[in-house]
Amino acid sequence: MPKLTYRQALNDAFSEEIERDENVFLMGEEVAQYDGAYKVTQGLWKKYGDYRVVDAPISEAGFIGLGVGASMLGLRPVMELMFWSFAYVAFDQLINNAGNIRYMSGGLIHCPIVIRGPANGGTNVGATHSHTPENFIANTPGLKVCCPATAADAKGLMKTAIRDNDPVYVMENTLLYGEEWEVPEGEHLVPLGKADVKREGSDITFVAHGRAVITSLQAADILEAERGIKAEVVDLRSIRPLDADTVLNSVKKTNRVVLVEENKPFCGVGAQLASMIQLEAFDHLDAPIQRVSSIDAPAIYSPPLEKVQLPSPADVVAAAEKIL
Amino acid sequence: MPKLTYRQALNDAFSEEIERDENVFLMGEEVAQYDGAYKVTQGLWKKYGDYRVVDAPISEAGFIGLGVGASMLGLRPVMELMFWSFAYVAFDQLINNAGNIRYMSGGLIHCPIVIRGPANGGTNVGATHSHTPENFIANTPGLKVCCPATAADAKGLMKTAIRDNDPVYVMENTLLYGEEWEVPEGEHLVPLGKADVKREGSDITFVAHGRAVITSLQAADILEAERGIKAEVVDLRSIRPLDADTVLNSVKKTNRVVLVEENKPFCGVGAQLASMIQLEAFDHLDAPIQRVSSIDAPAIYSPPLEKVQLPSPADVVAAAEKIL
Amino acid sequence: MTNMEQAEESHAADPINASLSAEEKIGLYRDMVRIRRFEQTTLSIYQKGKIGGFLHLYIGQESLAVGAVSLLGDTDHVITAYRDHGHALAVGMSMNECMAELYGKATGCSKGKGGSMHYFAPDKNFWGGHGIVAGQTPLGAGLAFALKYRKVPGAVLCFLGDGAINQGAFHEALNLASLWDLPVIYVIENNGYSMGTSQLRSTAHPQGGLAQRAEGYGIAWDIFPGADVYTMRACTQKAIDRAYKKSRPTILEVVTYRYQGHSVADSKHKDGYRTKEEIEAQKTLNDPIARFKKILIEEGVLAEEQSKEIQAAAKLEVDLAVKFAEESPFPEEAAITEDVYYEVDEKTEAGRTGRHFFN
Amino acid sequence: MTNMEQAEESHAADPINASLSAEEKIGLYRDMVRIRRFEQTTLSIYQKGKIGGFLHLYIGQESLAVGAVSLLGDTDHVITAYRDHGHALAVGMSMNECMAELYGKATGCSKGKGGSMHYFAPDKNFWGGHGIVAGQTPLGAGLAFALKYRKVPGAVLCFLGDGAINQGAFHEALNLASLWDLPVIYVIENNGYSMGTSQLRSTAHPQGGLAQRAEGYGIAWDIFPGADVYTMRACTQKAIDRAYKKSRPTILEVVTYRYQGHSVADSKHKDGYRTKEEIEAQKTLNDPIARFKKILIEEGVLAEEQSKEIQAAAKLEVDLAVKFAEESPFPEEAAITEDVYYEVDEKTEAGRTGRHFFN
Ligand SMILES: Cc1ncc(C[n+]2csc(CCOP(=O)(O)OP(=O)(O)O)c2C)c(N)n1
Ligand SMILES: Cc1ncc(C[n+]2csc(CCOP(=O)(O)OP(=O)(O)O)c2C)c(N)n1
Ligand SMILES: [Mg+2]
Ligand SMILES: [Mg+2]
Repeated sequence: MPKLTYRQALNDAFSEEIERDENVFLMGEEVAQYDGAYKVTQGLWKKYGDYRVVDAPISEAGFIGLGVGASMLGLRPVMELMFWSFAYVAFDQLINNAGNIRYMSGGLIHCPIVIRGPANGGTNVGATHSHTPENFIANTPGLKVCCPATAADAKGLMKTAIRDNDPVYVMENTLLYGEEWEVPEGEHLVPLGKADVKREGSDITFVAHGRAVITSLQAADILEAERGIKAEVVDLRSIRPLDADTVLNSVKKTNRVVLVEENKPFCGVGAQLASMIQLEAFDHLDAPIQRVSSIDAPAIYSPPLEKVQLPSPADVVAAAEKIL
Repeated sequence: MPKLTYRQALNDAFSEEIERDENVFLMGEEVAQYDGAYKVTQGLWKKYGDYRVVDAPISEAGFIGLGVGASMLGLRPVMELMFWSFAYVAFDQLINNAGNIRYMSGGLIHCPIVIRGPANGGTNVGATHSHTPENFIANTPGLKVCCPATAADAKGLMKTAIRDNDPVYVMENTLLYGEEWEVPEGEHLVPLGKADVKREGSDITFVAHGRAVITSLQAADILEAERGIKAEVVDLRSIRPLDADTVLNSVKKTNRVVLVEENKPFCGVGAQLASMIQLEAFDHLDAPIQRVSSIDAPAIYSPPLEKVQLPSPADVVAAAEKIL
Repeated sequence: MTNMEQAEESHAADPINASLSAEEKIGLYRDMVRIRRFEQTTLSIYQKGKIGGFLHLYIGQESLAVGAVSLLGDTDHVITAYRDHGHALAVGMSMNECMAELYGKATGCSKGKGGSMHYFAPDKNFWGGHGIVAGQTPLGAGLAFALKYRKVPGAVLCFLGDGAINQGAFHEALNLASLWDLPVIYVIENNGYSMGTSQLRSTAHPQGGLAQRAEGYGIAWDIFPGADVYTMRACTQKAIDRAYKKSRPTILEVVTYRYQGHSVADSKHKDGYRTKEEIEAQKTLNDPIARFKKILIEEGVLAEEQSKEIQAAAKLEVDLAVKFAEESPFPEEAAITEDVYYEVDEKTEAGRTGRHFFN
Repeated sequence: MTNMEQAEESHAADPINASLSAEEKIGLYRDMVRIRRFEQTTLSIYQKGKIGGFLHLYIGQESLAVGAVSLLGDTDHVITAYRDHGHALAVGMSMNECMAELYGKATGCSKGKGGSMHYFAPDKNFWGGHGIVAGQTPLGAGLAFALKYRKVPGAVLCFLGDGAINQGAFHEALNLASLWDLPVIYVIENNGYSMGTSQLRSTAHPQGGLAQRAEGYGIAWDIFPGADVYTMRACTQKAIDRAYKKSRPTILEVVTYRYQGHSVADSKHKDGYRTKEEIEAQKTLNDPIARFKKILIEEGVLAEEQSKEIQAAAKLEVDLAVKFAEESPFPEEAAITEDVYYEVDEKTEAGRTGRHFFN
């Protein structure tokens, strides 16, 4: 299998879907002539032109709302938020318009829209630019949200998101854009609602999403190397819909679980998972579920401290050791 | 003790704080000349005039941002969102401005602002008008949030919120505005971060906030009357800061817990509580923690179904019975 | 109060009106009567406690929705705010489905899920019914974007209130509409108040009126009194032509008045933020239905008798709608989690994969 | 590109400039030089990998911050966006604290917590440094509201970019500022681009320029070239007078240019979205520092030798700041959860009640 960057895998997903369906278009700030602030849409404007790849002014409420309106008429807008952090100036559009209109119309309308962009800390851009709102989105019935951790998943989930008939919010990660993974050639789709066991193990389960999956895999390597402990790493991939079965089956096998995320802890995704696991696998738990989240403060700028603030492999190992 | 409505108790809190501190002013849509959409500010404009009670245009991002700016200079704005549902058009102001500015300035600035209004379903106004974002706020370090369930708490928490030097978001409930409770005369302050055991019990713990407290109390009455089971009802009052001790102590006493909220379930407040309780009282739990939340869909309009969608005493009883 | 005098030239002879058949004229009249009667009945059932929630009545503004919508063809679209009953009936939604929606019945246009503020009829190119002030304005631009993307000639009418123009989303939508040449027409239904706040207390604007803010975006605009349905049609048609011929947006400010409170629970609307005299003067001078009736009688198109029949028919239609609504069932409890996700409802592979609901 | 010719009348004789002492004039020059030198050095340390994150350079725009801020007194306030180093130095923040902030050091102005985009100095009436485009604009209105509330005569300068004017929050702030007579001055630093997007591709606006949108709110406005610090001062002073005398807002559009990319990572700024020739022409014709130097030499206020000394002093100051920053410690790990809550930091009763952090 060829190796591709996460960035290139997304770019391929866009190309393929633009070619496949004339209703698909990309829109966002600097996505066209500038090739994207993070070059994720590189070359697409040149190839597909103004009609399919549209630069927007700095008006997230305006253009996201426009995208929702266009999707009601059957277009399939793929809207970039340059950072998911900017979602908060378009939050009404994201939640009330895209999230509620199907329901409030009694199912007469649906919005096949994708909203995407990076949502992560770790790049020294401070608190305003480091939000990870997957928990806010997953809280909202009517919306779907996924957080790919590898290039293959990025491509496969993005293509699925574009074809899905509900609003799907894809949260990427600037720290992964330049990383390479093997990506299957040809049509590659990854379903929403299907977790991926990225590493098999029998002693403890790590559940993670987004870059926290990479962190968890590193932690698993450390545990194996240093103590011979086999951790299973479940990558949720999509948060809503959620593959509860894969999570619960792993817990039932290992009886110990650490939930790893870059979200803030209070009502983060880990909170929901903990609540679900203790309810549905109560008797299988040999120890309390541990959570590793970002340290509970706004994202700090200072580079070495920001590293500390985000979950590290050592943090995951330490959490695991509490229950091993 | 005299009985007051929740509405009047809030109104008294405003009067008292306006009189006490010249930096306190009220602002919001229809709060002044109209006496408030829900009459919570009745008579205050007449009494205190344009200077202290200010009508704002329909520009939540604008006037909430203005309030944050004014608070940086030491004013103490008490801003009404006619519904907390409208927070989403001012979400950047609520999260990034009020929530992050102290941190990003290394503690040089603080924002003594209160943002308040009703956040609840149950009044047949549909999904756009029935949001309960306390979990989003509590997820955000830098912000505080409380949800008073009685008139006395409404008054006491509001006065504390106004005097607090951090941003405090107060979520009221239109269904409670007209209800009466005893309210202590004279200065009455309720601290943030202190839960209230609204009913003592030994067999099971219900943890709730806002109107779900009332629901839980009714459920406790039913359980006692029908089965002689004594449920303890812990009213969180404030979600962040959170009185973890009171919750954990109750659980350690009863060994069984039902978390009740009108939030949506995924990453609702109950998720965070479940995650905390299983971690910190693992060995004290005789059964999985149960959660009762709103049924997981946008708020339905249809009056009888909206009642079903929200947690009822019967729902709480049913959840309790699973673990009794 | 309103920005301009309601005294005005007649637009009866404008081609768009002159070409109307007698039947079509009576149709306009009938639609206004039907809307008013529908609204009056909803008020009374609300007062009887048969329905709840919010109820924002359109009484006094009927000529705006009816006049504008009467100009539309198959590829034109409509979207509005929460004061949406008039627009819904004007686009051809039935009283039954609209009334049943207020009752929260399964037979409602949104199966009882949306309520008064959230009516929809995509089959009639009617996209709601939006509860968040100005929330519909970017969506309207999006509908227009879709027309343009698909190279379908057409126009979008996006209605909003005078108070809505101060929301940021509207401003953003205007810039996009102008920048991208979108065929969208923003119709500001200026009834002088946003809830209990007069325009003077909410909105800084140029001499020419609210719509003149359009100049800030290089958008064409017009302001005119809306009580006369001919005027409404004539002035709106110009904007539609602009949309079709130049794919350019327009802002129309239409001066109008609401007779009732902001919503049913508005104790201050009489001798609170406005005087009884002001309301009465508007009813006397500017009632859309009375004015059009007079014109049609003068034109010899309508007879008093026929007008009575139309009134009676409307009353009957509403009464039947009430009966229909009252006899309709509420949704099943299972309906609460239907219509959340398309893929789940349609039982697709995607809808069956993973957990979608979390109770 | 820019909206207007940079050829312009001289404002040297305007009272606000004529009254400047030689020392004050040299002070203006020195401040511009200091800002440029600071910025150039940050660019080079960024390129050496010593700092990261974002770095939005102000080079080419120095006359705007320096000219405007030079007019302010004790009760005037400043707030801006993420391109904030120029404003920070102009209000009197030290190079040490600014440089250390870029390094993320505990000695930084925000203790290393805010970074390049989030500088603050409330003691100098400087309220940031805001990363979300236009997010500072309602806050600026709020500062002005507080002045008015406290009955303190004063003005607020709220800087923003040309791209920022399309955000809804700005529109809402304008309406409030006009409606409530707030003494706030919105200074649009129009450098012709928002990232890689020219004004033409982002902004529909009237003939007169971006600032003319002010008319939609009944706000006074002006547009002028900003390269000459005298012009900047003269035109801004009029707005300050309006704030003081009438408590009325103003929108100023100041035509300027940034020499560097949008941020340091902007490969397309030369011969991508703009040509090398365009950049060179701006540097040659409109460089704020070169222009002012020439004027001051012509005025006999400054000698070439002195200019060199100023340059050298600025260089030394920056070099020392780099040394200071490099030798400063990073914050302790415990600092991560400090400065989140006032009540916790101050160890008040409130701060000790309940759990505030959740790891
Ligand atoms: C963002 C938002 N803020 C406030 C409200 C509450 N609200 C509903 S309608 C209304 C007044 C709107 O007035 P206007 O736009 O003039 O329309 P009209 O009601 O007169 O038709 C307000 C404040 C809301 N629905 N959404
Ligand atoms: C709401 C929001 N959207 C997008 C961005 C990303 N962004 C940062 S600066 C910028 C361009 C702003 O241009 P302009 O306002 O002209 O200011 P300049 O950078 O030229 O000083 C963009 C798109 C942001 N920070 N906030
Ligand atoms: Mg109105
Ligand atoms: Mg710019």
